[in-house]
Formats: sequence, structure tokens, C-alpha cells
Amino acid sequence: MQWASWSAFFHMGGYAFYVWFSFGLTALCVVWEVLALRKRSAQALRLAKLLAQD
Amino acid sequence: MNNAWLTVLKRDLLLALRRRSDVATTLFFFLIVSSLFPLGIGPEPAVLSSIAPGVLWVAALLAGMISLTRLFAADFEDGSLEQMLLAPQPLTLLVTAKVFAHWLVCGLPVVLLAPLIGLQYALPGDALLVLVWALLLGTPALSLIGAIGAALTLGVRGSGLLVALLVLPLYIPVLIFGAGAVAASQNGMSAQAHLSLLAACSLLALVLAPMATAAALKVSVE
Amino acid sequence: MNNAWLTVLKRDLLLALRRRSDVATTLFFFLIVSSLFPLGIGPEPAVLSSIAPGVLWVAALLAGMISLTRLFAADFEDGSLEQMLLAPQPLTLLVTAKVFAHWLVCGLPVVLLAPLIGLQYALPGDALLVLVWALLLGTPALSLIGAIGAALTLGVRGSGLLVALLVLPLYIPVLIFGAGAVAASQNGMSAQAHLSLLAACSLLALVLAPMATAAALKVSVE
Amino acid sequence: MLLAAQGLACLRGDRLLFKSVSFELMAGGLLYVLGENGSGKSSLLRLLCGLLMPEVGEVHWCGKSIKQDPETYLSNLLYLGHLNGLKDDLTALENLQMSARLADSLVDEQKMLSALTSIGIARCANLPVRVLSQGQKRRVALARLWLTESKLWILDEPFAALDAASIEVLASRLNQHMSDGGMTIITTHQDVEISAQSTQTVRLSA
Amino acid sequence: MLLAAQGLACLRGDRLLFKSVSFELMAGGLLYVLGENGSGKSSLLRLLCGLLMPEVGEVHWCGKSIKQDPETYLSNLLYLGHLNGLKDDLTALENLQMSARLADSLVDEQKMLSALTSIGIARCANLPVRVLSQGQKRRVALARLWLTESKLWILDEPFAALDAASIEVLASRLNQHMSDGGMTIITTHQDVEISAQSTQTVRLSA
Amino acid sequence: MSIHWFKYSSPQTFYPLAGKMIPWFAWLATIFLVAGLYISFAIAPTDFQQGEAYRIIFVHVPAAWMSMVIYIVMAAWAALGLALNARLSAMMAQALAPTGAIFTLLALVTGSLWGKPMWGAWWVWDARLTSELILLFLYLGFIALQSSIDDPRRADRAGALLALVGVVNVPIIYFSVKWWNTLHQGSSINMGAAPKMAMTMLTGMLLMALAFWMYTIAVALMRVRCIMLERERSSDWVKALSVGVKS
Ligand code: HEM
Ligand SMILES: Nc1ncnc2c1ncn2[C@@H]1O[C@H](COP(=O)(O)OP(=O)(O)OP(=O)(O)O)[C@@H](O)[C@H]1O
Ligand SMILES: Nc1ncnc2c1ncn2[C@@H]1O[C@H](COP(=O)(O)OP(=O)(O)OP(=O)(O)O)[C@@H](O)[C@H]1O
Ligand SMILES: [Mg+2]
Ligand SMILES: [Mg+2]
Repeated sequence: MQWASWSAFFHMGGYAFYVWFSFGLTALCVVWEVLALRKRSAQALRLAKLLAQD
Repeated sequence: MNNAWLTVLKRDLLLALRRRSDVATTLFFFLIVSSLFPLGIGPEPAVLSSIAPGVLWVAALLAGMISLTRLFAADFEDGSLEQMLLAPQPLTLLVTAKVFAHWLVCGLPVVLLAPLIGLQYALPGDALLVLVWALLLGTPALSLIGAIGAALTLGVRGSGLLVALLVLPLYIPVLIFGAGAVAASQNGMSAQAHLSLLAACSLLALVLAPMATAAALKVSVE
Repeated sequence: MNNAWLTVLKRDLLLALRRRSDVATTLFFFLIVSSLFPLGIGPEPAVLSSIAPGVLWVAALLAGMISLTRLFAADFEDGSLEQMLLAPQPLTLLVTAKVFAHWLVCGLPVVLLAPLIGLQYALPGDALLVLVWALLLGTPALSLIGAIGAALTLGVRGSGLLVALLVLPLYIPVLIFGAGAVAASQNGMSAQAHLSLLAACSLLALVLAPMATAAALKVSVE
Repeated sequence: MLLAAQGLACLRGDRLLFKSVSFELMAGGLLYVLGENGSGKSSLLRLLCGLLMPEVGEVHWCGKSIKQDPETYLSNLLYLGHLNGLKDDLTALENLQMSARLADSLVDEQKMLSALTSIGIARCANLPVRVLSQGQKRRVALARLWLTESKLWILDEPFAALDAASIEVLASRLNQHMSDGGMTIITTHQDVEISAQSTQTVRLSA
Repeated sequence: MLLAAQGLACLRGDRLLFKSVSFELMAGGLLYVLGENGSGKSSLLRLLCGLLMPEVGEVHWCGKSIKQDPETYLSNLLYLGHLNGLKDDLTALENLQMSARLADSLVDEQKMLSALTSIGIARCANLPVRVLSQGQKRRVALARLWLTESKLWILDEPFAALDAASIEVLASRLNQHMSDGGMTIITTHQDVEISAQSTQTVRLSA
Repeated sequence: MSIHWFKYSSPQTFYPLAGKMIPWFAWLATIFLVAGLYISFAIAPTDFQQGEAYRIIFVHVPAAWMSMVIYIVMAAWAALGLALNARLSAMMAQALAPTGAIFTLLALVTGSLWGKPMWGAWWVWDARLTSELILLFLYLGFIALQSSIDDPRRADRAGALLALVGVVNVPIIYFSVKWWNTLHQGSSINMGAAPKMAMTMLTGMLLMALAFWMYTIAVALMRVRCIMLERERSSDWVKALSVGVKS
């Protein structure tokens, strides 16, 4: 294990902003993409249902 | 605010929403054009930062101008411009609504994207701030002046280039004050004077351009 | 040379002759864009001559691209493109005729005008010569690649900017080699390698682009 | 209420299309503009709208030149030219709404739907106009006739590209307009029965 | 010589316009494509030309699929759509010349002038098409019918925007084409008498 | 409407199949991700030159790899769709593009975030950086073209042509940018400055890359399902599917 403590881990040797921003942004993109796709799929199904009722 | 003014504004925003890619392409055009220069000129950061104000403003000018070429063209081709001319409303009013919608959709995003590109040209922080202010004050003038060109060249073939020819010379003051503002702040001077001049340009354009545009539209539709 | 090839070539040249202003405007666009930079950047001759290759090539790229946006659009709108697709001739052939006409009318004048603008940027004599050669070898590639973009975006609204988005990234090699050739000769090196690469780009484009363009036209006319 | 044209002449390029065209159109009146292809029918209609400037002559609305008081005139005018004036990316309903608002007339969705129903394209109400066929687009444009309160209608070949059923519907709408005291100026190459309190004809010769 | 369509279906956007349209057209035959606005007439015609790809089905010319041997088919085909295919900046004569050359048929100026005379616009022969009226433009486009040697004509609403005299001229040209052993496929909303050795009708329903 | 809309593979059968495959790939992605993150933060030692900042490599490099690989895969699907007139292939190409663009953007941003502490600049016009930026433009062009054409069939074919032209151009662009950068003044920063990668780092990067791969497949399948639903909304099988949905 590299890290003396959790705070050292979060501090990242002074590069916290750069490292956590990189990983955070990646995580954000992944989560956003998945959520957006779920919403899109639900919307498509809802529209299809409306069309089916016509 | 007048009812017809809002209608036209809403209509144009709705159309832009239906064609979101149109909006995106103005932005990308700005982005791509400003990324072309380093490829032609070379990667030296010192050189790039010294030419940045000029290059960014020219890219903004071109993006604005090119997106303006079609400001009235679609309405002209499908006959809705005729209908607008026959509306019992002052045409100048409707013209300002169209130009405002265009600025919201094409001008504002460019203003917001500009600092990001400024970073690639190694511009310092305060110059970036001035860049945003200058664009915010100057782009309305670009839209308003561009509208005159777009109206004059309606229905003329090859109008894309013709607009450029008519409009770019009129853009020159905006370019000079705009690039001057950024350059001043890069050199540690105050950009105040340049910014005031930019605002004056926009105001003057707001007073005169819609009338000229309306007159040009009437001629083009004959 | 095939009869239909000559017909299309002749037709497009005749049309350009009837609309001489179109040709003139490409030239003026090139001229104006390349004159904007000194205004935005400042009159320092040393700076100007160092950025000249890049700026001139970017201006050529933009002028070519903008004039290309309408390469097929007029034919599409008035239905003569349909008729061309229904001609008992290979479409690739007709496409090359159109592109060649466009190059004669828009590319060649830019090539011939470029040294004049180079002078304004304080380029030395041999760099000017290299500039002309580079443009002569590179502009055909620009026309050919641009034709693909023009064909793909036919009938799509806001196509002017969309073409820019599609085509400018593909132009980058030509820009790099073209500006590189001039810069090399400015720095006292041989421009030979760059020029050969430019010629290679144009040849490759000549082989591949007409096919892609023809396919794109068929898709667009559906 | 009266539309009067006095000695109109129209020059296009270097050709004099027509000269000294005069007429008076009263409430309930119908004016046919007839003539061969290229005789200047469309030009005359655009001139009556004020889109084109006459070379000689004037157009008066209720005694006043339409150049003097355009707003009153325009708020009484509905013009439909060769072009439909529809935005391809808006639906039929949205298009109708926009044009009603521009003309300052307030109409609700119910009314617009019934207008579309009258001309038989209610099915297309929420489709973007882009995907409609020639005749369907024309019908969306014509649906404005069911929503307007304008007195004077100027219609340039309204029957072109319409199928037989739609022509009949349109003709009966025109009849109704005239019997309500409206006026219509129309060009057409097709033979369609329209009844009006008074029918005039202007014949242009090429 | 035979045009055969087998089980054609056409999908536009997500709507199936028509399916299993089949017919055979022999020399001297006339095929009417009828239907309301938006029923897919124009789409069917474009599909027969090969401009549009059918979703299902094939079109055969003299026994061969038109995708297999497009050149033979195209050199026997003349198509006139909603659009006239004229360049605004060229004169009527120049336009005719270009389209004849593209179709690889050699025609001299005399012949073109007489074609323009037949359809009654010889007067406009040397005017740029830009300044012509709707109907005049259409007539320039139709003048190609007097110059072509193609066997198969596909005409989309050729009578629209024409005045009565021109309609008659065009109808008699069609009669002559059919009696010379040609074939014609036509859509129209107008009632025009055309005589042919055999007349068929395809009716599309929306 | 019993005509065959799809000649080679029907969405009707692929839709449920894709639905079954998605969880598998999602699980694989999670497993690889956990392993990769463990190595990148717990096992990999501190770099003596770059300090902890180098840990960005564990997202940056896999993202950069993916950005390039996805473009090639996308073009291959597009070519297949064009050649065989198979719509499923075209849909796959369309489904991959946004994910590819996101990875390109991530490579750019994480690279910038790395560059600032290492080089002192957010951006330099280095060959590799520049070609990555151009790759982003190529993705955006593809997406913009497809989204501005309404007829799906036309959009598919136009997009496929563009992707093919792009794939011919990518190597040309790559080399031209490389030569551009080395023929004149040498770039002031040497990208090779990173130390020889230890085995652990390589393993970490590979695991993260695998995680991204699996994620890409899962997401592309999700998106292709959406596209199918949207395109076939009036077909019977979609209507049947939608009955169970609460609105
Ligand atoms: C915006 C900035 C950056 C971009 C767009 C970028 C782009 C790329 C690309 C496309 C690759 C994959 C290349 C390949 O595998 O052939 C890559 C790999 C790599 N990058 Fe970056 N990069 C950026 C900044 C940086 C910085 C600042 C560093 C370190 C100081 C860096 C270090 C690396 C390393 C070590 C690799 C792996 C090299 C290899 O596997 O061969 N990058 N980058
Ligand atoms: N912009 C223009 N410039 C010059 N001449 C024009 C212009 N527009 C029309 N013309 C000429 O005016 C004449 C009349 O045109 P107009 O469109 O009014 O005819 P029309 O009677 O409506 O014919 P159609 O029945 O074919 O629609 C035409 O012969 C045409 O040559
Ligand atoms: N590009 C397109 N995308 C989607 N749908 C289209 C497209 N073009 C036409 N359509 C649809 O196809 C249908 C048929 O169009 P088409 O033009 O073939 O009709 P038509 O029978 O010629 O009608 P008209 O008599 O009005 O000319 C229309 O309802 C229209 O909605
Ligand atoms: Mg007319
Ligand atoms: Mg039709």
C-alpha cells in the first residue's frame, strides 16, 4: 500500500485537482451516458405506446 | 413587447431547436477554423499567443458571417418572407426579432466557447476575460450588420460569397476594436476604451441596421 | 475525351461566364480574408511574413470550401442533377467534369492572385514561387475533397456550415504540406518533399473522390 | 369597402407585360385574372398586394392609396402565391399558428384542427410539413382560408396540384367567403365553378 | 420491348406508401398513375426511373433488371419530374442543347427551334429561362419531348401550370408518341384525352 | 405490414438478444474496472519524476486507445452496411459514434489535466494532441451529418460514406501532423519523457482499457436498441413491446 492515510490518498501528492478531476470527469461521462440512454429508451417506448393507442 | 415580435422570435428559436445541429455547426466552425491556424503557422506558443486576438476575432467574424448568409434565405425560398412582408406589422420590428434569435443561437455560444480556444493559444487569464467581454459587446454588431448583407443578396446566386464581400469590410471596425481590446490587456494596458467603442458600434448598428435590412428585403422580394 | 464530359464542362463554364460575379467573389473573399489578419494582428512585417504561409493557405482553404458548398446545390434545386443522374453516362465522369470546371473558375484565379497577396505579407521572391507551385498542386485536392462534402450535404438545411465541418478536417494534410512548403523555402530549405506530398494528395483524391462523390449524389437525390 | 386599380402598368425586365389595367372590386365580388402562360397574371397579383411596384397607376383600398396606409390594407389582405409560405421543420399546426399570430388574429388549436379537417388533412396535423407531398403542402397553406378574418383574398393558382376532392372543398369555401361579403382575386388555368354576387374578368394577353 | 414492375413497395420515412404494385407496359402502351395527393405517385415514378430504391420488388426493362444494366435503360428513358431541370441563366435553346447532348442524341438548332415552335414559345428561345413565367418554363422543359428518341417517357404532372392551348398540343404529341410505338407513364390531376393502343391505370390509395 | 424491412438481420430478433447481452458486458466492465482501479491507486508506486500526477495515465491512455479503435470499428460497420445494404450494421455505426466522441473528449481533457502540471501549459500543438483533436472533429462531423438528415436510410448511407472517407484520411492526417511537427522546430516537449513503464502500470492500463471496451460494447448495444425503437416506432413488434410500459 502506497498511502499513509486517507487524506494523503485524497491529497495525491499535491496533484489532487488534476487526478481527481480526470477520474471524476470520466466517471461522470460514463454515468451520464448510461442514464441518458435509459431515458431515451423509455421515451421511445412511451412514444410507441402513444402511437399504438391511436 | 409586441406580439408579432415575440412570435417571430419564438418561431426562429423553435426552428433552431428542431435543427440543433445547425447551432452546433456554427460552434464547430469557429472551433475548427481557429484550430487551422496553428497547423499552418507552427506550434510556437509565443507566436501563437501574439496572433491569438486577431485570429480568434477573424474566426468569430467568419463564423458569424457564414451562419448569417442563410438568415433570410430559407424564408425567401419557401415564401414565408413574402408573408412576413404582408403582415400588418412594421418590418423593422420583425427583422430585429429574427436577428436577435440568430444572435442567441449562434453568437452567444461562440462567446462562451472562445475562452477555451484562447487557452489553446496560451492566452493569460485576464486577456481571456477581456476576450469574452469584447465578444459579448461586439457580436451583436456583427449579427446586425450581417443581416443587411444577407437581405441584399437574397435570391442572388452564389450569395454566400457575395455576402462576404459586402459584409466583411463593414466588420472591420469591430475587428480592430475587438482584437485591440484583447491585445491591450495582453500588453498590460486597459481595454476600457476599446470596449466602449465596441459597445458604441453595436448600438449604432442596432439603430441603423434594421431599417436598412427592411428596405433591402423589400427590394429583394420584388 | 467523352462527349458528355465536355458538355458538362462547357455548361458549367458557360454558367460561370454568365455569372461572372461568382468568380469574382471567390477571389475577393480570398483577398479580404487574407487582408483581415494584418488588421487584427498589427502591421509588424517580421511577424506577418512568419505567419504568411499559414494565413494564405487557410484563406485559400476557406475560399475553396465556401465556393464549393454550392457546387451541386443549384443543380439539385432546379432538377438538372436528377437529369444528370439519368443520363446514360457514368456519373463519376460527369462529376469530374463539374469539379474540373469549378477548379478552373475558382481554384486557378486564387493560385494566380496569391503571389500578389504574398507580396503584401513581405514574402521573398522564391517563397512566392513556391507558394504558387504549392497552390497549383494542392488546390485540385481541395476541390475534389470538397465535392464529397457538397454532395453529402445536398438538400440538408444549414448545409453551408455542415460542409465546413465535414470537409475542413479532411483538408488538414493539404494545409500542412502546403504551408510547410512555403515555410521551408522561407527558411532556406528545399520545398521538394512537401510539394511531392501535395501532388500525391491530389492524385489520391483524383482516384477516390469522384467515386465517393457519385455515390453520395445518388444517396442525396433519393 | 372597395378595391380599385387605376391604370396599372407593369414592366418586367424590358418587357411591358400589360398597361392600363383598371377595375373596381366591391364586397362580395370575384375577379378572375385570366391569360396565357407568361401573360403577367402572377405579376399583377403581386402588384395588387404591394409586393411589386407598378410602373404607372395606383391601387386604392377604401379610397386611400395602399402606399399611404399600408397597415389597414395589409390587415385586410390574405395573399397566397406560387410558394406556400410554410416552414418545412414545423408541423402543419405550428405553421398555421405562426401565420395566424403574424396576421394578429387569435385562433385556438381547436379552430386550426377543424380548418385542417375541412380541407381533409387533419391526419397530417402533427407531421412536419417537410414530409408532405406537393398537394398536401398546398392544402396546409390553403387551410389559412378557414382561419382568417381578412376581407380580400388574392390567390395565385390555388387549384394547381390539388386532387378533385380538394378542389371542390376549396371552391365551396370561396363561395361562402363571397356570400359573407368578402372579395376574391384569383388566377387559374382550371375550370372551376365559383359563385359570387358579381364576377368580373381581367384578361391579360401576352 | 417491355417495362415490367414486379411487386414494388415503397417506404418513405416510416410510412409504407404502397406495396405489391405490379404491371407490364408494352410498346404503344400508356400507363396512368392515379391517386390522391400524397398517395405516392411521384415516389412511384422516381422508383421506376431508378432514382429511388424500392423497398421490395424490381423493375425490369426488356427482361433485365434496371440495376443490372442501367445504361441501356437510361438511354431509352426520358423523365420529367416536378422540377423542370432547366438552368435559369441559360437560354431556352441552350438548355435544350445541353440536355440533348447529355442524352447523347444529336440535334441541330433548326430542330430545337421547331420544337419550341410546336409548343408555342419560339418567341422565348433566346431569353434566359430566369425571366419566364411558371408555365413558360414548364413548356421549355416539355420541348424535350419533340427532340428525344427515347422509347419510354415518364412524366410527373406534365399538364400542371399549362394553359388550355398548350395542354392540347402536348396531348397530341403524346398520342403521336404512342402511335409510333413508344410508351408513356403519366400522373395528372386534370382530365385530358390521350389515345393509346392500350391504356392501363395504377391507382394508389393513401 | 409483413414486408421484410431488414434483409440480413431483423431488429425484431436482435432487440431482445442485445437486451440479454448488455448485463454480461456491464458486469465484465465492472470487474475489469475494479481490478484496474485497484492497481492504479493501490499497487502502482509513485513516479519519482511526476509524483502522483502520473496516475492520470490510467484513464488517459485507455481513453485515447478507445477513441481510435472505435473509429475504425465504426467505419467497418458502416462499410458493411453500405456493401450489404444491412441496416443493423449502419445502426451499429451510428450507435458507436457518440461513445467514440466521448472517449476522444476524455482523452483530450485528461491529457490537458496532465499537461498543466507536467508542461505548465494546458495545451501544446504537438502532433499527437493535434491529431486527437482532428479525430474529435471527424466524429463530430459524422454525428452532425447523421443528425441533420431526417430520412434514416439516407442518413445511414451518407454517414457510411463519410466514415469511409474519414478512415482513408486518418492515417494521412496522422502522418502529416507528425511530419509537420518534426520537420520544423522540434516540439519543446518530449512526449517520451514518461519513464519506462513498469509491469504494474502496463497491467493497470490494460485492465482499464478492457473495462472501457466492455463498457463500449454495453453502451453501444443500449444505444442501438434505442435507435431501433425510434426508427420502428410504428411497427407491430415495437407496439407490442410498448404495451407493458407505464406512461
Ligand atoms: C490534451 C493533451 C493530450 C492528448 C490529446 C493526448 C493524446 C494521446 C493519445 C492519442 C495517446 C495514444 C497514442 C498511442 O497509443 O499511440 C496518448 C498516449 C499517451 N499519452 Fe497523451 N495526450 C495528451 C497529453 C499527455 C500528457 C500531458 C502526457 C504526459 C506528460 C501524456 C502521456 C501519454 C502517455 C505516456 C501515453 C502512452 C504512450 C504509449 O502508450 O505509447 N499525454 N495520448
Ligand atoms: N423577375 C423577372 N424579371 C424579368 N422578367 C420577368 C420576371 N418575372 C417574370 N418575368 C416575365 O414576366 C412575364 C409574366 O410573368 P408572370 O409570372 O406574371 O406570368 P403568369 O401570367 O403568372 O404566367 P403563368 O400562367 O405561367 O404562371 C413572363 O413572361 C416573364 O418573362
Ligand atoms: N423525403 C421524404 N421523406 C419522408 N416522407 C416523404 C418524403 N417525400 C415524400 N414523402 C411522403 O410520401 C408521400 C407521397 O409523396 P409523393 O410526393 O409521392 O405523393 P404524390 O402522390 O406525388 O402527391 P401529389 O399529388 O401531392 O404530388 C407523402 O405523403 C409524403 O408524406
Ligand atoms: Mg403565374
Ligand atoms: Mg407528386
